[in-house]
Order: sequence, then C-alpha cells, then structure tokens
Amino acid sequence: MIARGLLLLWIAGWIVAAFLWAPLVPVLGETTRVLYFHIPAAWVTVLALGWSMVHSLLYLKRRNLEHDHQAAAAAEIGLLFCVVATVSGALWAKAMWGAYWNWDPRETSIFFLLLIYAAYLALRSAIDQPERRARLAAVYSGIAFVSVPFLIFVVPRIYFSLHPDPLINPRGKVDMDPRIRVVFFALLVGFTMLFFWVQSLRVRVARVEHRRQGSVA
Amino acid sequence: MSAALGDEGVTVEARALTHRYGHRAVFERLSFSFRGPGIVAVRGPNGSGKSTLLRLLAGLLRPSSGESALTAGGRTIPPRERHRWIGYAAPDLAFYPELTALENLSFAAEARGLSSPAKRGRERLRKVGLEGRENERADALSSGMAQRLRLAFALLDDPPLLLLDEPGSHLDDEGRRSLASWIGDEGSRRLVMIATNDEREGALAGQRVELGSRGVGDPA
Amino acid sequence: MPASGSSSGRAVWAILRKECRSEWRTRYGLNAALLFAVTSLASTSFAVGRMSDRTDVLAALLWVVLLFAALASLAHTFVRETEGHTMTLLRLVATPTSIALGKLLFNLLFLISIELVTVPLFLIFMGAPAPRWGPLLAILGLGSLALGAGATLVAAIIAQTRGRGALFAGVSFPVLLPILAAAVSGTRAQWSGAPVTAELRLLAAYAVALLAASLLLYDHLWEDA
Amino acid sequence: MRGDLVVMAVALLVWGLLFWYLVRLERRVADLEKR
Repeated sequence: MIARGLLLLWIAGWIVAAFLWAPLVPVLGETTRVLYFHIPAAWVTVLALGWSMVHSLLYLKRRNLEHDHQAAAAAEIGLLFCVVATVSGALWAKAMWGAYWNWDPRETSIFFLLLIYAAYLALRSAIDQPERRARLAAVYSGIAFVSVPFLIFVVPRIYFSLHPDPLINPRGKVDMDPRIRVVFFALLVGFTMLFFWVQSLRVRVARVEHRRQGSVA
Repeated sequence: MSAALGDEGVTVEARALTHRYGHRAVFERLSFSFRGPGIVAVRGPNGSGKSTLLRLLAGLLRPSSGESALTAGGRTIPPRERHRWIGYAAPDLAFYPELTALENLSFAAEARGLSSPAKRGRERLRKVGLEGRENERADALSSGMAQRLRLAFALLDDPPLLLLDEPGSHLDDEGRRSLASWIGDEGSRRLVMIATNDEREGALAGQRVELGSRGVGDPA
Repeated sequence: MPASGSSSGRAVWAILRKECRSEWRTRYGLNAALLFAVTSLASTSFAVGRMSDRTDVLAALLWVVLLFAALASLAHTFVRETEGHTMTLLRLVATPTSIALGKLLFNLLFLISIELVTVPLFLIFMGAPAPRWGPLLAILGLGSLALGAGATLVAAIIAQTRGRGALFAGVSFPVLLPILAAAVSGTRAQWSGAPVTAELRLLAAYAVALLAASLLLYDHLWEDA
Repeated sequence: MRGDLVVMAVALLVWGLLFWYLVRLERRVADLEKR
C-alpha cells in the first residue's frame, strides 16, 4: 500500500508544481498546463500499444493465455488513455488555433492509434472461444505492428503535403525552461506508474473472469 | 512413396496427449503407440473425444498439452507437414459444392503435388464405387455418395496412416459390406485408425484405444 | 511423399485455379463487386459532377471507390470457405502459406479485373484530364498489391469471427490506411506532373512489410477450424 | 481568484477521486480472487 500512497503524493505534488512552480511557455501561455497531461497520456497510449503487441507476439509463441490477458488489458487501458490524449489535444488545439481538429500530423497519428485500438477490441468482441480469440487477436496485433510505423511516421507527413495550408503556430520543439522539463518528466513517470497499476488490476480481473467462465461452462 | 509402407513401416504415438475445450478436458494424458500395418479402433461414448483425437493426429488441431508423433519412411513427421502423410475422412469434411466430384479430387491431388491428378481421382472414385458420378456436382451427391467421396479423398495418395471418423455413416448395406472388405485389405498395407461405435467396424480392428467417459485411454 | 519445395508452388497454383474455377462457376463475387464499384462510381460522379480541374479531389475519389469495392469483395474468398466448411479439406491438401498465397493471387486478379472496368469509367464519368499512364499504372499496380496483401490477411482473420464479413471494413481500415494515403498522393502527383517515386517506394515498402508479416503469421491463422 | 488555481484544485480533486476509486476497485478484485 506504500507504493500506492507514494503514487498518490507523487502525482498530486507534481500537479501543484505544474501550476505554482513551473513558469508558462512564452508563446503557449496558460495552455501549457494542458500539455502536462496531454503528452503523458499520449505517451501511455503508445506504451500500452507496445505492451499489447509484445504480449500478443509472446502469446503466438508460447500459447499461454496469461499473455492474452496482458495484451487485452493493455489495449483497453491504451484506448482510454488514447481518448484522453485525443480530447486534451483537441482542447489545446482549439485554444491555440481556434479549431478542435485540423489533421495536424500529431493529431492524425494519435487518431490512427485510436482506430487500431478500436479495431482490435472490435475483433476480440466478435470471437467467443478464448483460445481462438487470443490467437486471432494476436495475429491482428502482428499486422498492426507493421502498420503502426507507417501510420505514425509516413501517413501524417503525406497528409501534411496533401493539405499544406499554413499552420498558425506549428507545435515544434519549444526550448523548455528546465523547471517545465522537470515537471513534465515527473508527470510522465507518474502516468506510467498509473498505467502499470491499472493494468495489473485489469489483468487480475481477466484471470478471475476466465476461471469463473470455466466453472460456468 | 510406394503404395505399401516400405520396410520401415509407420508408427503413430501419443505422449500424454491432453485436449480441453475451455475447461472441459476431453481426454487427459492419453498415451499409446501403434505400428502399421494394422487396424486400430478408437472407441468410446459420445463426447469422449474420438473425433478430437483423430483431428489431433491429422495435424488439424493443436493439443492443449502433450504431443503426438508420426514416423513414416524412417523419419518423424513434424505436425506442420503431417497432412501430406495421412488420409483423413470425417463427417464434417465438406467438398466444394460448385465443383464436381472429380474436380474436387483432382484439385486435392494437384494441391498435394501428386502426378496425373485426374487419372488418380478417377481411379479412387472407381475404388469407392462412384464411377459414372465423376461429373456430378458435389452438392448434388447424396449423403451416402458424399461419404464415399470422403473415403476416396482419404485414399488419394496412398498415405501410410489412414484416419477414418465413422467411415460407415450414411452408407447403404452394399456400401458397408464393401467398406468392411476394403478396410480389411487396406489394413494389411497401411495403419488404419477408425473412430466408431459400430460393432461391425470395431470388430475389424486388431487393436483398440478405449476412450472412457473419464477420458483416460487404455489401449486394449 | 513429394518434396516440400516445388509442391508448395504447385499447391499455390492449384488453389489459384480452383478459386478461379469456383468464381467462374458461381460468378457471385465478381458480379457483386463490379456492380458495387460501378454504382459507387456513378453515385459519386452524379453527386460531384465533372471535376476536370480539381485533380486532387479526383485522386481521392478514385481511391475511395476502389477501396470500398475491395472491401466489399475481398473477404468473400475466405468467408466462402468457412461458411462451406471446406477449410478442413483445404488444410489437408496445402500448408497455410500456400493457401494464403493462392488466395492472395486470386484477390489480386480479382482487384485488377475490377480496376480494368472502374478506372476507365471513372476517368470518363468524372471528366478527368488525361492521366500519365506510366505513373498511374505503377501506382495502381503497387497499390493493388499492397491492398491485396493487407485485405487478404485481415479477411483470413475475420472469416473466423461471428460476424464474418461484417467486421471486415472496420478491422482492415487501419491496415489499409497507409495504402490509401500513398495511392491518393501518388495519383495526384501523376496528374500534376510531379514525380511519383516517393509514393511508389512507400507502397512497395508497405507491400513487402505486409507480405513479410503475413508469411510469419499464416501458420497461426487456422488451428481449430 | 486566479483562474489557474481553480483549475489546479479541480485537477487535484479529479486525481483524488480516481485514486480512491482505484483503491476501492483493488479491494473488490482482491476478494473476488479469494472466492
């Protein structure tokens, strides 16, 4: 329980620091605060996708349903964080550029990850037997594993060239004040711990469901 | 591969073979070893895993645990290649409805890389009493004729191991009689495993695998 | 028993011929796909009218029509097998890789035959300016290869799900998206006179990546048919 | 009232609620596993 208490204080503390201690990014003004949550959420989305894909490939090799539980749980949590990242990104874009959505390369990439999560979970919901569902979902992860690099690095660039209407303020790498950088990474760590905690809970639930489903069947 | 087994013969083995559907174990730690040629009956009440066992041996299904091994021509055959070394016929084996009986067989022969597929297909059709039905579409065949087509398919490339799941189903009396004699002489040339509860077919077998309702097999 | 090398090549060829014969006998898939492609093309051109000046929109519309025609028809070759329970027979005569390659080649032929009808009609209906046939055919060719590779693999998966084809569009969309983007960008470039090499390289890379992944994944596709 | 203080308070509240929910959830999962 100490670890959880630490996590509670860690994230709470850095939220306070984000508002009181760290200065604002010159151009972004108050909207900097959103980035403290938007970017860690996006990071966890990618982390969860990687975690899910690794466990999917492990399932194909070892055929141990434990890997499938991990992959499915990571996908569900990843989808949650992806929605948070997308919404917070849109809010931030509205504040910065006056439009919720304008297919900015980063927005496009996050949205595509949302599509992959949705497709993976839709596929899982359409298969009943646990072994077959695990196997086919893992095969789909394998395909998505190949598509992700193209979706994140290539398609946004192409799309960017298709609609090169000038952006008012491209969100390039802003030279961050050291204090901002500290708060930013601290929250990144905090979110990652949060992910692993919720992931472990979801996996334990999946184990109980699998066992319970067994005794019912 | 010559029609007969060649000198090394064929052995099929199960080593602590277990298969579960969800949590229900169909059979657990099933072990046996049979050397061909010969006939083995796989017997047991409904749901005791007769069909599952044959599907596992055919390489169509991956066991929950344990393994099955097939050695033929002095070589152990990995599960991935096993489909080329066995003949399999089961009630759920369906053919392409829009293709004729002969087209189905010659496709199968060609896909397996056998020489002169059409001639081979015609021969097997004659062997199971389907001559004259070559150009009939698979969906137009009666259930008895479809069963004969399955047996023809199983024999397509003279496999060392024949796996027949309820081979006598849907057959008329004449069909059953010719099936019995046919299994008899095939049994002298290859290893034939028949999953059946039909006394007459069971009687043909020299050896048995008894899949009890408890799911534990003990060769007779 | 035959050596494995040559016979898997013959297995692919046998499966391709079987698919063509079954398709020719039933002709259900081809008619449905052509009808779908032409109706979506007609409704697009009806709604949008002639757009000879806006080649960027034309490029996008062409590939949307082709994508949906593919989505409407490419799952059929596997769905037919699972619905007809003929998967057991197929798995007894060929390895998973030969099965998938045979069906991929068939899907490619299928896709090309749809394009032979749809693309000329599209250019006429939409009043598109004369295309640079070299680059356009290259984009169409590589685009179809990647589209076929991705769609065939996903079709093999969803053919084993409850909804069969219902999920095909949604589940395959993220996989097909890079192809759509590159193909549209390339088609646009060929109309505007720009070089298409970047898009061609991308399509080729994606097709190769998909085929490589497929070869590793095919063995896991069918195990308890 | 400085606006960003309000936002901070809301953020802390949301985090507190989420944390409490997760702790309670963990307790329920634990006894589910026992049964």
